[in-house]
Amino acid sequence: MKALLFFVIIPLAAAFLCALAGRRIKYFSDVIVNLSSLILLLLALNVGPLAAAHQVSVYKLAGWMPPFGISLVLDGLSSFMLVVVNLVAFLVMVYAIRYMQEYTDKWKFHALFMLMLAGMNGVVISGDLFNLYIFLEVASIAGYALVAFGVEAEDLEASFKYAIMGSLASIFILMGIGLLYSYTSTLNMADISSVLSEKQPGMLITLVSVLFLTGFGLKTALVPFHSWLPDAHSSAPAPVSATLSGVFIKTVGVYALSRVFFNILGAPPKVLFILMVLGVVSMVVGAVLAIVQDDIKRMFAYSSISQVGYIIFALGIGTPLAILGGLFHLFNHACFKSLLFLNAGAIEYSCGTRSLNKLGGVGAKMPVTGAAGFLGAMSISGIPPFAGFWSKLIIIVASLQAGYFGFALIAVLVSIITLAYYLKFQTFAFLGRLDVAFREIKEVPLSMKFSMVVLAGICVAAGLLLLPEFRNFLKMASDVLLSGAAYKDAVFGAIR
Amino acid sequence: MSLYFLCFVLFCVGLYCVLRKRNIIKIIIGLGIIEYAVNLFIILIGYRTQGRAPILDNKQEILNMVDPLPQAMVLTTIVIGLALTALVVSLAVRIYEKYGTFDITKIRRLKG
Amino acid sequence: MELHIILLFMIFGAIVAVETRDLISSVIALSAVGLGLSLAFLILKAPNLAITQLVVEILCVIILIRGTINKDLPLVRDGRWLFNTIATFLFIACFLVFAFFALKELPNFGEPLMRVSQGYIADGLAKSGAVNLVTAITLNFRGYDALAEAAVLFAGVIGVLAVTRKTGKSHER
Amino acid sequence: MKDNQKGMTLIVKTTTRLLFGLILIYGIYIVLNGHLAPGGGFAGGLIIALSFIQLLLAFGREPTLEKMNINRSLYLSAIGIIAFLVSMSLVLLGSGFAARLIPLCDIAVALMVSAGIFAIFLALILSSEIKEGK
Repeated sequence: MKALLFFVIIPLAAAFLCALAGRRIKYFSDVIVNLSSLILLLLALNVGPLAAAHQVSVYKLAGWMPPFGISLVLDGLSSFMLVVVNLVAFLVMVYAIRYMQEYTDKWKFHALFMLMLAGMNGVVISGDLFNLYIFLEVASIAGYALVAFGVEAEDLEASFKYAIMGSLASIFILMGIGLLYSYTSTLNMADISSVLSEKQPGMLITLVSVLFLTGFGLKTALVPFHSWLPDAHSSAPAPVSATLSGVFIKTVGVYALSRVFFNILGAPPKVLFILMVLGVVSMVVGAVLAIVQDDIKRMFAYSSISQVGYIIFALGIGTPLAILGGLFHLFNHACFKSLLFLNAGAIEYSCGTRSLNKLGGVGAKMPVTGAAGFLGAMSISGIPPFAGFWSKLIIIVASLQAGYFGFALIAVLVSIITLAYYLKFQTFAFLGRLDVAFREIKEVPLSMKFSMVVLAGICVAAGLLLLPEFRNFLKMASDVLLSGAAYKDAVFGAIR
Repeated sequence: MSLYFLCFVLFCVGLYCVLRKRNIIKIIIGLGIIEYAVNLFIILIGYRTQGRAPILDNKQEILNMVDPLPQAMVLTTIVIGLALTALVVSLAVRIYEKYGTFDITKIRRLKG
Repeated sequence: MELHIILLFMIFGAIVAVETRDLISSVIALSAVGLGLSLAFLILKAPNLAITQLVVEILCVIILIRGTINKDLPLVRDGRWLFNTIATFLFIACFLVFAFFALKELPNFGEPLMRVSQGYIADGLAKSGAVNLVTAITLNFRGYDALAEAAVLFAGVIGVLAVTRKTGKSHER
Repeated sequence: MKDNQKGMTLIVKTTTRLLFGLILIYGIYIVLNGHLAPGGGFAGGLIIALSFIQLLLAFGREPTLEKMNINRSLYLSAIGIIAFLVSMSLVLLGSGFAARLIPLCDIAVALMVSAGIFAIFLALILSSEIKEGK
């Protein structure tokens, strides 16, 4: 299982090489970064069958036994997340070849992006709680800097807000880790879980849960803690927003949250209920606020809050079907939200504005962008043949099965609101009369088209993941969450 | 126990500063205070009464040594704190250049 | 006992840092808190950390003072100020009361469980070859952490360099 | 004469001249003895960086910038971290000579930290140039 370590080493090496030679040699950083993200994608696709064969495989770093050393754990959930993260990262990198051309010092962008990717991969494969925290910080700090990459006043403001909220979240998480360490005297996740299972649950675990919920909730931008997300995700350059919204909040937020609560703390029912409520609230608030936005990227950012609400809601229900639906929605959302942000970036690249009131009729001039945007918007708002429909359907059916009729009704209503604001986006941006100012606009360059077309293709085809042949990909991931505290036995079994 | 609680009080002083102050530099200072509190807390939980520093000596028997693992953890978090402080201060300096103020209630170009 | 005094000193310093009007004094009060932390590390038998904390403290103060050339803002108490402050205090009080009861479940001060760490102490030297156990842990047993830590610092360096660029877009395609 | 106008007063400059070497050597000592005594690559690297920062604060930025600009220190920092990455990957992938690599790792970290921190500092003072000019 040495391959796992390369998920961290390759992006780190790429980032450091960019810093070393990116300024001197002109296209060096482009080549290095695209090459390494391609390698990572291939590795991620390769590692999936391995996870299927072994259920759980553990790599002991430098040969130390897990409670003493750090172990990397590959199970269904991490291989699923690896595929999502590296797929989006690769496509975003291809897109950024031309898009980031207009920014100065592109190699800094590349280095920071690779550090962020290393952080996300590190979070996903780590089997050690403190190690997870550090990689979360690697990803976050690179993320704060990337949000401010345009160095305009708005970017800096958004980045500052994000940095303060994000580091507050990290500190809460660190406090939780410290308390858990004192209580269990170990840092390995499986080991913590096995120590906790021998003790009576008390006030301390509640305090730890509160700290983790606040911390990861801030990182995920669940509703009481969401204020930073619309600013940060709309001010960043388009490739960065696509990554932040598409995979970042899911890796450091949803993945870490579910790993901690399901596999370490053993999915306590109270926490699940809170997650469900938070999910529903995020769903509603995000959707309602998205309607009134004029800025395209801001609308998408609020839509992210709403859609992540769906995922958290599904995880909170906690039945097998719901978790499957939640993870499927996570995959879909990663694809269509990054597609939509790239699309907004393409519109901004050609037209120079993101305001819905000023745009109009762009679809005629930019057919590929228009078509991709249409597919993404239809998929996210849950129109039948597309992937988004199936994942929302599963979540709603699961909540009906579990007996939460009210929440299911809200989910349906929110889906309708979602359709409404995406139709607004379609009509105002692509359809209608072409403004005089945009007579001269051209379709975006090839590399940008390529990413959008591939992502649109995935949006259409992702529904096939539910077919029995491909279903295992999702099934393995949801099994890990479902097994709850049995995770420790699987990991200990794999060590021996 | 009382030490742990005092550590939490320090944590809350910093939290109050971050939540309620309007000056960017004050917010950064508040974050620094919170970080100190957490670092101190992690070291406190690893302390052993009458313990020795975790540096081995060939001549002496190893007995009663404080827990070295929290120290390794805090070494890492101090570094993270430094990187974060540097980044946030540079953001603050740039914000001052653009807006001419450190007041977060006036730095409101983004709405919603 | 001396730890209590240092902690009270730190809390006092923190309150001064939070409440004082002058930004430079505030930064200096923060550095006093950091000094207290460094002393506490020494008493808690963590000399590695004491050195690192002291050095980082100096650096943080230098960096912060670079950022605080101007004066502090006057305090404005508008309508919602009182409400927000009371809400914050209530929230913090709840948190502290809750923490007070939760902390009782931790092992007592001075008696850590040390399930894992016992292993490091028992054969750290034999397995890693470093006399300083903290170095042995950071660079050997948990070397992966050190790698990530270096990556964090490097991300900070590149981040600062990226943020302090004069212009973001060059307007040429 | 020109030398006296830049930077701080003569007293500070003289003290800095005397102290600079001592602090630098102390930093190097801490780096090299990281596995025996308290300290290690990180603290030592910071002390080295601080010695240069003191030089910069005392003598003003022009003489320093001639010797060391941001790009050059970033370059050094990148070399340090690549060396660290390579040696650490060797350790993590389980090659036998892990123990012997610890001092090397310390030196690489120290190089990376000192150059990186110096780059941060240079970037910060250069960006506040406009503000002081006002």
